[in-house]
Amino acid sequence: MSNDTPMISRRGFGQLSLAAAAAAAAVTPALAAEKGEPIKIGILHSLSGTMAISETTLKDVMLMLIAEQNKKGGVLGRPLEAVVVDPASNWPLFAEKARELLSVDKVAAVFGCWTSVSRKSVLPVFEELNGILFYPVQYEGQECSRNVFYTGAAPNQQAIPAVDYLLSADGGSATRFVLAGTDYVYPRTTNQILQAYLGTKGIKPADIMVNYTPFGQSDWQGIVSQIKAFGSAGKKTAVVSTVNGDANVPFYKELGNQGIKSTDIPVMAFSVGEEELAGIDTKPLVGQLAAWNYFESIKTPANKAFIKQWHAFTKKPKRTTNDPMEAHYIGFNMWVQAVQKAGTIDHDTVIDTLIGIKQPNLTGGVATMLPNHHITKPVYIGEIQDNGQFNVVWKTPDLVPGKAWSPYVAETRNLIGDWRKPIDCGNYDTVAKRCVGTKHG
Amino acid sequence: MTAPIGTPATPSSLLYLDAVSVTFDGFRALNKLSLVLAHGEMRAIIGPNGAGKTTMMDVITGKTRPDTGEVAFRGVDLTRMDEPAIARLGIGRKFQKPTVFEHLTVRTNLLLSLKGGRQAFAALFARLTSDEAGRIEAILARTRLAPHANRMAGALSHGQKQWLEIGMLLGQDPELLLVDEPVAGMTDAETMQTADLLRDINRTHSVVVVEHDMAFVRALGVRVTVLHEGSVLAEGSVEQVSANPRVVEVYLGR
Amino acid sequence: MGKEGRCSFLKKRTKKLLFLRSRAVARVSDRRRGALLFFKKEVLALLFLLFISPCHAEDPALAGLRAPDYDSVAATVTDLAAHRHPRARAIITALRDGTLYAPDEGPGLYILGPAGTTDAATGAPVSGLDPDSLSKVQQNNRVRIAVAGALALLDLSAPDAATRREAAEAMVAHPDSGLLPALTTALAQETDPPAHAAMVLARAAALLSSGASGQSQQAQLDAVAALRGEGNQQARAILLGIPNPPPAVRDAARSAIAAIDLQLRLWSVGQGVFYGASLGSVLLIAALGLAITFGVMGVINMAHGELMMIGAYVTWLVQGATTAAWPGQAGLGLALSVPAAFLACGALGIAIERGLIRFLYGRPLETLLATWGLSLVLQQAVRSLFGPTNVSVITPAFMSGAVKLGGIEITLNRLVIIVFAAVVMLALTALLRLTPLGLQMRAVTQNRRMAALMGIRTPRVDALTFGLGSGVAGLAGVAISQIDNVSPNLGQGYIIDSFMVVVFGGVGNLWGTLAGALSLGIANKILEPLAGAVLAKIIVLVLIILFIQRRPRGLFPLRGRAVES
Amino acid sequence: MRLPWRPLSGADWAAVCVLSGGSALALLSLLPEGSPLHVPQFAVGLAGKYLAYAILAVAVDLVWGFAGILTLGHAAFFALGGYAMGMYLMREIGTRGVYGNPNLPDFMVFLSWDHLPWYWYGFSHLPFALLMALLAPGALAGCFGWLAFRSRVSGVYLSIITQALTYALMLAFFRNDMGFGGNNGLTDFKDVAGANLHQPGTRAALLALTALALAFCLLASRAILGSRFGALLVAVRDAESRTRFIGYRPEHIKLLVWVYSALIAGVGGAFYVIQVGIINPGEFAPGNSIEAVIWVAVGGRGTLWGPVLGALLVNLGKTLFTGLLPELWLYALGLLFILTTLFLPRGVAGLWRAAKPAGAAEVTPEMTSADHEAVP
Repeated sequence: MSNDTPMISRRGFGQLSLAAAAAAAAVTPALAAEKGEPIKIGILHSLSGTMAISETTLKDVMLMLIAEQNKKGGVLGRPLEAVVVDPASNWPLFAEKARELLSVDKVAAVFGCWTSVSRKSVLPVFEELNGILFYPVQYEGQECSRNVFYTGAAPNQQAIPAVDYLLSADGGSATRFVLAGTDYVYPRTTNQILQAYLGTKGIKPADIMVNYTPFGQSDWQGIVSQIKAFGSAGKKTAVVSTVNGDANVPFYKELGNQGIKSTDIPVMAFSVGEEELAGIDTKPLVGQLAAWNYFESIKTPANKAFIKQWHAFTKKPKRTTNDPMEAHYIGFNMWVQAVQKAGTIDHDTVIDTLIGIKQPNLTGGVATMLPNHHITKPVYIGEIQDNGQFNVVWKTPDLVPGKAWSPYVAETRNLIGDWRKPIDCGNYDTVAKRCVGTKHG
Repeated sequence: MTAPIGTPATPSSLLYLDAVSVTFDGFRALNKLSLVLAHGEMRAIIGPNGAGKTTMMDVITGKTRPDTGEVAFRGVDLTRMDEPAIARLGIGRKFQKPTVFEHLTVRTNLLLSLKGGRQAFAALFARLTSDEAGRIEAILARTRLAPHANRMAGALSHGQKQWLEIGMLLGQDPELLLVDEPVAGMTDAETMQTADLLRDINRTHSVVVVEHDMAFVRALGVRVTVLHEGSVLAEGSVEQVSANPRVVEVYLGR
Repeated sequence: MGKEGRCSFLKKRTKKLLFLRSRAVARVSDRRRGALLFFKKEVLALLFLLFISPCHAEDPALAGLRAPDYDSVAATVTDLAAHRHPRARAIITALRDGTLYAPDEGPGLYILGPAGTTDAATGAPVSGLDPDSLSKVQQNNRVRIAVAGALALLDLSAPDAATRREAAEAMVAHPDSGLLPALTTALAQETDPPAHAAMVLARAAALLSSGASGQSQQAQLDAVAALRGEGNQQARAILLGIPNPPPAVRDAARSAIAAIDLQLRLWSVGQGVFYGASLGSVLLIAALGLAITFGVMGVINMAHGELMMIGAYVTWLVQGATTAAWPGQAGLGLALSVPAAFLACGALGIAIERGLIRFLYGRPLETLLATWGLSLVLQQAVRSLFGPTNVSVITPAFMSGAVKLGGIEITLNRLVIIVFAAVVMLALTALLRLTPLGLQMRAVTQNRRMAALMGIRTPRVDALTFGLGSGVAGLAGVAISQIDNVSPNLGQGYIIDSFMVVVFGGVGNLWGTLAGALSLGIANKILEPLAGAVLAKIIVLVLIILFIQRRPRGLFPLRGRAVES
Repeated sequence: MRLPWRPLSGADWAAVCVLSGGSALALLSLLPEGSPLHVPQFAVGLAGKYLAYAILAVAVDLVWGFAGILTLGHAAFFALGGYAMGMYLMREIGTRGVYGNPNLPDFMVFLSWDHLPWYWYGFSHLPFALLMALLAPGALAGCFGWLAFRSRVSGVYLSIITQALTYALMLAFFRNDMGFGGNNGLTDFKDVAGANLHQPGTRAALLALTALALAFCLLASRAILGSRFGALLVAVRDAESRTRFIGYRPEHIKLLVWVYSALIAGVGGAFYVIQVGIINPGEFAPGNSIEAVIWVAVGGRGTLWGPVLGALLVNLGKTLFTGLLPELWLYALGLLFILTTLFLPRGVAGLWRAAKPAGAAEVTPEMTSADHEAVP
């Protein structure tokens, strides 16, 4: 793939290794001399280890976007140069690599991370060194850092609309819910928010079953049969699945084999996208649901062009696109716009300029960077089709602005994030009228 | 403690085995074996391969638990004790294949064997006492290993390793020594020196020797027990057992 | 009468006729369908009228299918079936199969079959349509429910008894009081006992569903009794959901639910054993290869999981090749991948033994490190070759779904894996016991030097033994491709469990591996509902650690002096 | 008595090198940015991390290289030490967390816990946390070792159950209900003993302290190995049953070194977490333990300086290659392990020895039993 992108440097960190620096210099393209020093963009996605399965695609899409931008002449008349590192699904290594990107390579922005823990691991580094991180994955919220731009969905941009759909007549008017998730922070928080939310919708605690499984759970027989039993209480039952990407394949295979059809017990997933479905025969799963802000199957000119470009770039005509890829597309273009508007890559200026930047998304709407560093997104509910794609069966009428803090958690009920002056705080208590905690202020 | 060579078994026996049986996966290694050893006695045990010699040693030293039967040392039941406990009770053992601590010097090998503290924690703070140093020098001299004292044990020749192991037994100073094929791989001269050494040791210790080498057994000149298929076939002086037709049939005759 | 008016008149007329006809259909049997010709003729005439009339709206009964909202689509589907629209089956089946298309602009509905495009309303072939101007009529779950219900209703009078039974069973899943008349009619005519039983159940379900008002108490009690006899989760769900039952019915339902619960609990024990056996079989097949390489040869092969992963990728490749040559033959691909994976992994295993492991005999712990390095290389190699994402191995039809054995649901893919693991286990045992190679393997394991002296070429036996173990790992990969992700990380998830099984069962003993796998599988599944999946796994691990303290050499240790020293 | 035992001779030098090198780096990092000798903060953090890894490597070497127990679970002790330190650092955040809750760490607020679990008591005090960083791994090692060695579990069996141990702990710590932050672990630390963790001065001091701790571990280990106990350790490794027939209890000897090694690993983990800034259950992953063994193998087991060198080399390589060859570095790492075991069975330390003709003829190792490890 690197053949397509002349601007990828072989990585080096000069001060520690002269040899490495020499190797890096050897590949520095001639373009730099013509148009000035390249602007470095850090790509911090795992290329090995357990998360490589999801993150490698994001590295590729970033390389594509950067190559594309360079064809347009780069930014500020300078070419962009991708600095790719492999944090190897190892969380401390994420922090180390983030520090390396910021302090050794002095990158203008970093696009990276997938898991919450990787983001949590690099967060102090970005705050200490005042870097810019674009984080493209749907997450649990409850965070609002000045140095991070959250281009994935906050809970109110995915979980809440998805449950609304299940409660609606179209979604089957479910009155009994199974909240199944992998045991980590994102499902825990999301389920906590959902439990509170379902309570406000009149669903009794007895009608909610919460189940957590370990990472990489591969034997789902017992749990699926528990779900089945829970669903046989005479009430329309739905499953909300925050099961982590990799464990979904065996989960869905078991659902299919135990004959749970979408018409009996629909399963609404938050972590199952086109990429995950590529690993399964989807015929038994037709009709199962997923909530995202983007689906490959959405037919807009922008999306068609993006998919075409992606296939051409990867030379794989069947490679799927997915939601976090769109998030990077939006984030990257917002960053380009902000840099062009500000006329500099200075971090503070760019951070301030980014707020209010509007970037058309791939599905026909316009994403706006909000003061809380989240963006506006449409929410789509898609049904799995037999070709591994999703058919959009419902969408929010308007774009939904991302909320960093959940109104369903007592401590954060009154919190908002607003990085504009005069508030200039990620966790501002609107009742007490003060910034809570110190660092995020 | 000192007893003349060849003293017959007395009721106040040192070691007492009665009807000991051991089975491995259906194979009877020991079959109702009984043996009595008197204080200060030296006994040679002979027998063809698979007769149960080594298994008998294993049973005495606690490595193998007998299925049935009694094993007692100075009246103490050994079947419920493990190897270190039995060793501390006063039974030392020399293996068929010399096992020394190859990556330690000869001197350190001997130091570790010296009678005395056996607590792991205490070893952290143990200092070499002059008494210990003296005993080590004495053993080095007695086993003719003084020139090699600072060599790694792994670098010794086979015979030297045998002697080192015997030296370690001396350091341990047990009441009873079990010696398994001490002269395997030795030259004739070394064999005779070893016999002398064992007789010398027997002045102060009781000894059980397992050996194939009849010349060596003859040189020891002690009472002989012949094992066959896990039980005692014959017992007596070398001449007596050599004359026993059954012994000749199963062992010597082949 | 304006255009609108005429259209609406025609529509109303058609609708009424359709309704009348459906009533008639409901009353008469198949054989007397001919008498309905009149209706058919009139409908056709009307359709013709509609066709030539300026409104050119198609059959009004079908217009709803093109509506943008799924409600209308679902309602139309239900209507079509309820009113026995002549094209109902064709259209609804097309909708279900995703071959029903509507033009982006203007009226009309078309079925894009393999034989060509037909007009959905008439069944007449159509030509000259631009496929790009058509879009598929989309479904959501509501539409799917309506489709299933509609087809079931149509099938209720199918000539084939099995189809009728399936139709009735489908109605139990989504009881609808609107189906009561149709069910009552069908029931009266049903002669096939299984179909009859299913219809009784479907009728009971419909009778107790919401919306079925004004039913006599006796009818309700009969329905409860019927469902109680069925005694499964579906019946339980229906009984729990009876709307506003009279006291007698409520009590009957309660006692029925209690009876069903007891029954379900008893069955769940059996179900748990099946789950445990199934997990055990996966553990067994994953550990068998290791039982050879580790157990028999004493080689700690940390790349064992990667060999399994490669076996799974071989399955994917073979399946891809066969389905390209013979589309739809996923089962053939899977069958072929069994020998292919065995040979590929076996060959790789021999290469590993010759190239790496033979230099490390007698140093088991260093073998561990080297093979760990090898596992990293293999993982990354597969990642470079095939990409880091999952690849899709298709589950053939005969391995999809489940069969019921009383109250136990036996999922077919798991059943096949259990049988497969058992066959591999038996084959391995036979190979070790009965063949000269097996004899040589055992000889070399027990006394290498002696075996060499007796003329056995020990290096060859070593390579073959390791190859055998690796080949079995490949077989495990084939099995696991049917239940888990096929990705470069596949092996990582199984390696620790496999080692646990072998160590727990006792090294060097295939039957120990079997016992170990089964007991760990069942223990896990017994603990899972009590403690949750994570804690269950932790508890099992701790139990293994404690067990190894009690029996340092596993369940079935090898005995003897040689082993101890 | 000092035993004339060569493998220890490098330990003093290694301690001196580590201490002087670490302090030098720390001091140079405090020079102004423009200075030609200035060491970037990034390098200070890395060096601190490597040294913490080196402490773990020494711990692994003590049991593997000197006592012949191949552990595949030492990361468990390392991580436990790390968690103890992480809990202290969490409590140090106080009201400066995202929610400003003075009583609960952020992740507990996040999960709507209303009170601090009892096992978090005391962790607001650094001495207590340091004590726990030793006690927790020590106690675990004590229980596990007592059970395992008493029943004479050895060789690969022991290796595999150590792996089971760390795997079980990993699964347990992943559980959010455990109260250790689940998958996200403990992070976002602010300061230690009042000193801001993001200040260059604190970083430099921590690096120097880590170097000091490593040097201390080296010297203490050297003293232990040089004592009669050290000789016993080698005796147990070479011929365990022989020690038993002399009257020693090998299980006690092994247990003692095992617990000591776990304590050292805990210290390493504590220093690791302060400098890396995060501890998560991933640290318990069996792969981490195996990697630690590989540092030792690369450096040369059975010497004290070998593992230090191995940890530094492998991790430096990892840092370089994950940046230089992000798509290929796993090949490099994998091949390194294979080639080391094939061609450098005694690691880099073995190369060194081979280069010195005097030392080469010292011992002729002989393969005796299955568990026997060839060590110079």
